[in-house]
Amino acid sequence: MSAETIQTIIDDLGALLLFTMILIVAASQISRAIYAVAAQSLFIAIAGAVLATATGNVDLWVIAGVTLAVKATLLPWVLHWVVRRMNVRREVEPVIPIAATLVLAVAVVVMSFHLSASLGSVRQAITGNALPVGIALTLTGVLVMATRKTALSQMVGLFASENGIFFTAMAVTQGMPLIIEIGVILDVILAALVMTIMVLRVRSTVDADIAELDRLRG
Amino acid sequence: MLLTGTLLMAACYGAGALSSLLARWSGRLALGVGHLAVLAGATAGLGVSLGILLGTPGRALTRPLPALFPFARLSLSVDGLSAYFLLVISLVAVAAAIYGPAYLRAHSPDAGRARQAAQVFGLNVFLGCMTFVCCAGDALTFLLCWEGMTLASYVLVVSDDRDGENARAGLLYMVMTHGGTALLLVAFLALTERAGAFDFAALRAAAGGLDGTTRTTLFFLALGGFATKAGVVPLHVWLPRAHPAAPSHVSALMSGVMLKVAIYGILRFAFDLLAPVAAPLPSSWGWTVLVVGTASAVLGVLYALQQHDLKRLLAYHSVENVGIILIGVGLAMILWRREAAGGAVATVALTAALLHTVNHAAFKGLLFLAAGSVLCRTHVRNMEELGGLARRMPWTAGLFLLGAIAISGLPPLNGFVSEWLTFQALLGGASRFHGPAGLGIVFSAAMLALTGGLAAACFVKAFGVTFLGRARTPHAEHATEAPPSMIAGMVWLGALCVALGVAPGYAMRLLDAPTAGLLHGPAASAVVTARGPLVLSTALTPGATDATAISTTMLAALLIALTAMAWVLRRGSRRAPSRTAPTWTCGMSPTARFDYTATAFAKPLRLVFAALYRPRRAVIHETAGTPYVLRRIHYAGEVVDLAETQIYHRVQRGITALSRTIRLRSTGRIHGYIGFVLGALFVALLLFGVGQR
Amino acid sequence: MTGDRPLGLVLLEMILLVLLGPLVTGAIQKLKARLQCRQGADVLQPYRDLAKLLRKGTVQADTASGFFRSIPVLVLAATVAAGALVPVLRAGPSAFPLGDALMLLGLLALARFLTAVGALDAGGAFGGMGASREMTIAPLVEPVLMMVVFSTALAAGTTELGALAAHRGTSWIFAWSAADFLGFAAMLVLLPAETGRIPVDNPDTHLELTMLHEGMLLEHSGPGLGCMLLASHTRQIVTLGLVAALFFPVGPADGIGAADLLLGAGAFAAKILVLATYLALVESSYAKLRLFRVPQYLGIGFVCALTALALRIL
Amino acid sequence: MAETLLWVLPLVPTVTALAMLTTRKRRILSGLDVGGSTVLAALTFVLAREVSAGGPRSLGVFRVDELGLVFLLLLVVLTLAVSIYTVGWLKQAVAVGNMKAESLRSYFALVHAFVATMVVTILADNLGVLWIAMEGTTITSAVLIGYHGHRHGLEAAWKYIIVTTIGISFGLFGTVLIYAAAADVMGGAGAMSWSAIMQVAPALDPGIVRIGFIFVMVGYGTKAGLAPMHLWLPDAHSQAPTPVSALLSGVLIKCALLAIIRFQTIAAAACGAAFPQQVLLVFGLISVVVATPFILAQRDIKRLLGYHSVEHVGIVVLGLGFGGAIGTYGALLHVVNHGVTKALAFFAAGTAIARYGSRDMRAIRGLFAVAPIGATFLMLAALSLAGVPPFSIFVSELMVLRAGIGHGHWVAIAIFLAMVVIIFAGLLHHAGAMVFGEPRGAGRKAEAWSPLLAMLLLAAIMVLLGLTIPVSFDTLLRRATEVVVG
Repeated sequence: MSAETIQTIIDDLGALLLFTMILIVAASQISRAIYAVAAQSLFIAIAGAVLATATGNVDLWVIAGVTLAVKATLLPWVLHWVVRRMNVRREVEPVIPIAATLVLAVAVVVMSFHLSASLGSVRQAITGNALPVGIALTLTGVLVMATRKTALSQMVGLFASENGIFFTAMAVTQGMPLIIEIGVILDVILAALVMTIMVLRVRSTVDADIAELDRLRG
Repeated sequence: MLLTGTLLMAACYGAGALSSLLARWSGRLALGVGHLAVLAGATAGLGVSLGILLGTPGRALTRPLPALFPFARLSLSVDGLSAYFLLVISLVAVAAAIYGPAYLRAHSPDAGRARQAAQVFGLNVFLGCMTFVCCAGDALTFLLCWEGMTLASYVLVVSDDRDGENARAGLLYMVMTHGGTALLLVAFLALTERAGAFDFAALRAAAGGLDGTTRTTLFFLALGGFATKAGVVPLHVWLPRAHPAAPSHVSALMSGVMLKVAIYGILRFAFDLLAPVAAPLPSSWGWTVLVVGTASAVLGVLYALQQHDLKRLLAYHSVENVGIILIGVGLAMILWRREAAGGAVATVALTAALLHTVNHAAFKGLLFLAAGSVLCRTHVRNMEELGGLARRMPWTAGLFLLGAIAISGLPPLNGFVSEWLTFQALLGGASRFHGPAGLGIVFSAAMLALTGGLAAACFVKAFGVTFLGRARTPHAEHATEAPPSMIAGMVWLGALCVALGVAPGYAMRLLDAPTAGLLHGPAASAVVTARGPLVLSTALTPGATDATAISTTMLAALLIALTAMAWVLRRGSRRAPSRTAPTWTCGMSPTARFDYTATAFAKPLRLVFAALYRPRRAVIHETAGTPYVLRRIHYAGEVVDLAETQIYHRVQRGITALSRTIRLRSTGRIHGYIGFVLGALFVALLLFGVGQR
Repeated sequence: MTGDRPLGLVLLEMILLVLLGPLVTGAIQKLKARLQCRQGADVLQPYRDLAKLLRKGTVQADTASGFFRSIPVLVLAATVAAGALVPVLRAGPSAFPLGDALMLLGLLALARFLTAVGALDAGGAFGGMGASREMTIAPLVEPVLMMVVFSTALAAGTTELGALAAHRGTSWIFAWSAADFLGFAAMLVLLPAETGRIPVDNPDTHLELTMLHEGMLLEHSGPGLGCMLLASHTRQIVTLGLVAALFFPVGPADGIGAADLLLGAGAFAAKILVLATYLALVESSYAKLRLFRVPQYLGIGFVCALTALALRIL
Repeated sequence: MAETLLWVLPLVPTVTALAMLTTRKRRILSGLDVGGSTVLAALTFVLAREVSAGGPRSLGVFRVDELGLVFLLLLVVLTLAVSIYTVGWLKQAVAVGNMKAESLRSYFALVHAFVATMVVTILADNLGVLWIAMEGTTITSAVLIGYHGHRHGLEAAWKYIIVTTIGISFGLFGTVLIYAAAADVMGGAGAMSWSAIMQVAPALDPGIVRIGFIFVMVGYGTKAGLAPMHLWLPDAHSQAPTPVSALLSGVLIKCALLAIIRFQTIAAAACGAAFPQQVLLVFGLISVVVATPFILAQRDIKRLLGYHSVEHVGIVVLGLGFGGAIGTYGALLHVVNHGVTKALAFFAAGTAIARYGSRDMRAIRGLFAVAPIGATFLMLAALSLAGVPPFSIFVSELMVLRAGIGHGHWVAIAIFLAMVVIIFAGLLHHAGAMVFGEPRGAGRKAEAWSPLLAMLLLAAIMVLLGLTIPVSFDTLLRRATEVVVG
């Protein structure tokens, strides 16, 4: 495939990712958000595969596989399991109205594209629109964390923003070192586990959502 | 060789500081050894300073210190000015060393060993740092010792006893002086960064190239820092709280000496480090110093008048006397290199300031020590609860009276001499400046006269209410004379007051090195004692050198002779009977309630100066049901320091309230946390990222 | 120009002042009496009082401390020593400098300080009241006195009274500058305050509401009281002498002969008489002011002195 | 020799941690704890001598230069002190039931795992490894923070792990960008190695590096506790067990600072020194200012110390922002000084808390009367934190001030000094209220020796560094400064 086609494909995938991101932001039920983030991870795996075929970089195949296994399958499953485990409050509880969050998300997207437009020579370092999309995904993911009350939706947001980073990392023309990617993914898994344990522990000791504890202040 | 003497001094104080470890085994031992070390260090200091002051007045002796910090060469440098202040410090330190141990034992016999160790340690470090501030040859040594001085005195202030009052006083003291030090830091560092080195020689060289505004800015920064330490109005509020809180011999050191170290800093900075080459100082410097000095003198004594806490009263008088010193300093700044040829008024002004420095050290030290021996015998600082002590503590009373006469600037004691010189300098300045400037100078002379009168009134009150009349409370009833070692310490300072008052001409020799070295002009003794050491003479007009001349020595002789004659008259005829009877109180049997209280004594002046005091006054009528039957009338009146209430309390309340509200605003919600991170990134990207190639 | 007034002459003048002090008081009393259409006591009455007091025994308050006995001695010594600083017979700086105007004021302040301390010693309410009031007035008087002194000193270039008088020479009112007039006016305002007379103080009564100085003497008796009285007489004449030296010509500075001394003595007597008459007039034509009106009254003097200075400097 | 040490050093705490899992006895655990720390310290000093003799060494993804060595020395010294402190602290904590005797080994193991991750962070030359290790510190320390298991601890741990994970995911993004820029110049191989990037740094595309540095600054800045990303810090540092608080405040945030410094050098080479300095200056000032009100109106002593860390990190960053040799030197010196002093402060506070059974400063009164030595240490730490000579922080603040004045940042200097004085007032007010006055609610039982020993060690370093800077240490700092400013 030629570089142009790669770029167009990456750009289209980026558009899809942004779409899933909007779904995550707009999701009113936690489970839908989880599905959206799984789909997002899936697209990223696809992007990895595309880039792998294009550049013939074997590492990217591995990364795509790991992403598929971990982020598109394992973590969503864990989240679902937790949701089932503590069978209350399936719906996300936004801090500010979802519409406002959407507006903010749009602002973020605009900003990130404006930002990368201000850089001339991104395109030979990072393929296509991967950088603005990545920035947009990362920031929007954090935006979701900032505007959701329940711990689970915060974890969802975290994974979404990680996805943004992964997308950009894959799109770096030279490809990332495999070992680093693996390490990063392992860290993500560990963090997810620790968080899950904490959530369940708080749920079991004091019957509350850990994200709503706010006794420590000032 | 003399500088080895300074190192010996350092060794003594260091050993004293270490001796605080002896408290592990015996507090008494630690106290004794520690104060012995102070005595030794002070003696060494006396030796060094006298050696330099009486030696040939030449350039400064410098000596490098071990290179502790890679970025700065540390060094000692002792010139006339340093030696003179070293002398002042050591003179009072001797008294403190003699007085201290007995006082600490008598005042707080139940003090834990930890406290005694802290006191010994603090005292030695305090003195060591003070001496080395004066001997510092570079900015870093100066600053380190400066802060060490503050820290040690803070330890001493809070170490005295365990009630929260001292902790608060110490806090205020520490915070204000720390703020001052911040200003000093900027002033010094601005110079060092230009000079590329820390030692004073380099700073002088660097200051040569400064432009006028920078020079003046730096001076005012430094002035702010030093004035905070010197307790200049309105930066004085820490002083009347911290000084009384310390043990009395430390109060003597703080009031008598530590403030002088700040004066040293001002002189060093203005005349030596920052002075333009062969040109007069910017006139704004001198006038500012003169004005704040006059204000401090008047306001200090006015507030002192309304104090009933003996030591706090003395502390306010320190504000006053620092003001008097600053009047001289400011005048010297104004006149330096501005006079016509042959004029030496700047020298007279500086001489007056320096002489008043040592004088104030002597009598204020004496007064604090006397107040201390009252305190350690009665454990009362409020003079309304004292009285009648003159018959129970005759030595203390007599020495206090001596100090009172001296501080009131009355002949033939030392206070009068330096104030006389200040007056002469002011008149000389006035005759140099025609127009408003001269009038301003004369006005500050009038204010100085007012200050003297008020000080006299204040000490009539202090002495009379504390020592005369009847004992008002059992505390005073059962007081006994202080132990001999404490009296010895006081006698040393008292003798100093008398000597400096009766034969000041001989002390002028010591002032030659600092005056000549600082002003590069005629030396003090050449100007003031032109007609021999027995006569002080000045001239208001250039040309004539000794138009006005006094001789306190002759006057003292005359007074003694007249006293002898008057005593003959007083004895009257042998046959006449002499009996005692109760005081006349219109026929009632006199009790302690008939004695005039301090409040009553100061009341007329409080009313006269009500506009300045804005006294608080609360009268509560307790009626029995109907407003026509009065049960009781409560009266509460107090005079509070306006600078404190109007400035500091407001600032403090403002900051505290602000931070309280900010803290209460913070909700411990994690969303906020994340939001802040996101916002920070967003703003940072917009600020630094976008559109900058 | 040293050596105009040898030490002997200075001491002679001092003794003269001490001896004439009571006479001035007597004269003022007599003048007052006459002005009030009374016969009045003899001019020499103060001497008789002194002589009597010095012969009497003493009654001392049982609460008084050891200082109390020595207070009158010190007060008298300080006041008389102040007398040594006033040129009486002849102008010019003294051969051996004792002190100047500031020293004179200082010595008077010392006397006042000791008097006040003595008043508090006995521990009665009257003494305290007197001391408190005295020490309230004094700080207000001193700066004004200082400024008057300065206003002339700035012209003469010295604060030494002899030299000041010499500088004034034999010039008389016609040679006065405006500053001199204002300064003299300020001095006239201050005189009653400094000599303890109406409208500031009332020397004739022991009524506690009016008295300042007398209240402080309440506990002194016999020779002690005598010393105190002598001291206040001396203080009065010294103050008058100060005014005379500041504003009136003193006898010729160059003459040596007895004739010149007599001339100087005569001039001095005349000046003192004039001022005494002024005091008597004021005392018999004014009422005593309330204590808290006094600052206002002294304010007049302050303004006069300040204006005098301004005129002198500007 | 040195190269072997590079991979031995991370192993030491790891092995210690594993060994700890084999026993339950407190004494043995403490012994292992102290032993492991001692070995680590000893090896580090050997490494330091090697490096001072032979310059930087590198092995695979690991590399040690003088810059890292400064942080490494701080780490091992504090670890040793913490181990000594833990002996006595643990005895008391178990006695009152703060720590469950059966679960001690996991605690010890976690502490050493935490230390291991920090060692890797410092030694990492590969920026990716740096990131991984940083996330590792987050995870281990999060568990430690929540260790007590009560709701406050868990709340703090949750806030900590979420916020810092977000932060360093930004850091990862920045790393990716820098990598992209570097790989674009030098090809993929080794484009993650900091030393390799530094070779080509001037050729990097400034635009991407700029964005990358901003991401890193905010990301690792979150971990370093810079305002306004600092909000998690007081919670975490106040809820963690005291020894862990000391490590968090003393070392961990410094590791994040090291990461920032590494990227700063790249950014300075690529976009000119002015840009990173500008960013650092702004964040430093914000931190110093934001910390002030919370210090003044604080009641919880450990939160007070936490906010103090915010202030002092701000001062370090300020020094970096003033830049130049002096500023950087001062910043590095301040890193060490603050680490030592803050650990001492946490130790002293911990003993006071244990004595009074409360973290509320209004409950702690008259400490000097009941525990003179501990009270003296607390007072010393407070004074040093407030920047009073002859304690170490004064010297480093002096250097920072010099840099600022030298470069003429008058406004920044004014704000900085004003805040320092106000904070001084607040801190001394709190400390004075705790130390002086009449003791309430505390028995006068003897002070345990091991905490005192640990505090003595740190206080000695603190005063020593306040009175002089030893030549060897000075050369180390100078070389480290050269690493940063070239």
